[in-house]
Amino acid sequence: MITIQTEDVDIGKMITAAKQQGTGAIVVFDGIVRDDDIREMELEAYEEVALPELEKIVSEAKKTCNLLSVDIIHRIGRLAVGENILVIVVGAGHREQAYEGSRFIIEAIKAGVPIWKKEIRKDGDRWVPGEHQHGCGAGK
Amino acid sequence: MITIQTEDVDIGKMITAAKQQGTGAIVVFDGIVRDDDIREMELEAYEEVALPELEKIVSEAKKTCNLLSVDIIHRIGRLAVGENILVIVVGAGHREQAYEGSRFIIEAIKAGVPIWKKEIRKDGDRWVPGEHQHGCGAGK
Amino acid sequence: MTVRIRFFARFRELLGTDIVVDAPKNKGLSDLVKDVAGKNQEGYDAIFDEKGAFREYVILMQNGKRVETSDAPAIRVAEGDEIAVFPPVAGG
Amino acid sequence: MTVRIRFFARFRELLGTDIVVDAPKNKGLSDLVKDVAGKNQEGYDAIFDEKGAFREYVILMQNGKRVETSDAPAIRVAEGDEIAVFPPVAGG
Repeated sequence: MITIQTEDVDIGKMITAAKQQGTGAIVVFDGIVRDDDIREMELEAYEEVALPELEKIVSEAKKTCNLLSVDIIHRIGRLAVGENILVIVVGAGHREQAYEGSRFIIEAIKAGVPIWKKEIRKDGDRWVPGEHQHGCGAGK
Repeated sequence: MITIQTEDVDIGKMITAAKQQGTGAIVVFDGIVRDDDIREMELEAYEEVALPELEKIVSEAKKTCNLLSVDIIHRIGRLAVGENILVIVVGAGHREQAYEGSRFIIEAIKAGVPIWKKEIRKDGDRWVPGEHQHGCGAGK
Repeated sequence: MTVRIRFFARFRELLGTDIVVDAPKNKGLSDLVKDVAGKNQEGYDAIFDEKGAFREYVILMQNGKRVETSDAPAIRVAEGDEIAVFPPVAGG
Repeated sequence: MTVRIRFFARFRELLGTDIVVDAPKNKGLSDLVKDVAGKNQEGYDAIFDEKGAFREYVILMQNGKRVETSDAPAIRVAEGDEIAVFPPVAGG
């Protein structure tokens, strides 16, 4: 399941649901609102594009890394410090595949999926700059 | 918390408990009994040595990868297909650290912690061979 | 003809989002964005440089497909198009 | 003097585990393991080669510390020692 949503998610349940025939390793990435002098984080997505982009990344990762399952929840809206922003659950036969798949997916999301974050700071608000000056790949 | 135990674990709770000041990324590795024509897996540990070895690995990983938290549950006893064998929850400020720390820990466990697995197979039992011919590092 | 323009993140804060424009036939993509962004100087300056060219970090989409900003002046918009204009992404 | 020998995994299945031995003073580590393993030929053969040397995959610990099997013939065991003998590890 791949969703962009405001609600939080039960990661334990996602892991249980990810297990299937042949699964020997699951790697979970959980991105969390870090307390860098911020009060809250506000997330915005171009959902009609972000969702198919996520799906494209997932099908590429599945093929390249031989993954058995991928589930992604990317949250939007206002999130407090410590809340989950992004949860990626990757299942594979072996750990090498699961780690590589997980890393491939998070890097692809950071590089190219149209989602933005604004830090609601004690000293004012600040849009988080993209990791790549050109934010390339959004329309791959 | 680092334990070797027969009981299963609630990974969702482990993740929630791992969050602390500064945590921006959590990476979870979950090793699972894979259905390679097996019925069950039987795990055995030299606990008095395995536990301090795990602690040594964790403190090395924390230092090297700048991790904020590491929790490990390694299960022993009889496990059915699909059950969790090993859960490693690593928390860090940034994802690079969390991934590297997680990977360092699983590789170190595979290479050097005195734990063994026997596959209870339809066609007889089989001890899983170590990944390294010398199983080196057990007494580092 | 009717075209939708969607700004995101900082551009949205400055210019609004989901703006429906009644554009003449064969309107150029660059000119269309310029017209709409022109209603707020700070918004315009965030997207265009002093020569009126898209700033290098601006990302442009036409109906969900990436368009190089250097190609935008030559691209025509069509009835029902959705144009998206946004800064570098920072999700995850 | 009393020494504990612990076998693990396949060695445990063949030879048992947690064996308490009454050993003479200055007993060599290799000889001690040989004596205990000798009670089961298959167990002995899993640990020692035809020349009576430890097979290269065997791991040896004395009180939780790794001992090179090549050093074992020269090492003396002491009262209360715990000797562990096991095949390559395969946890995780």
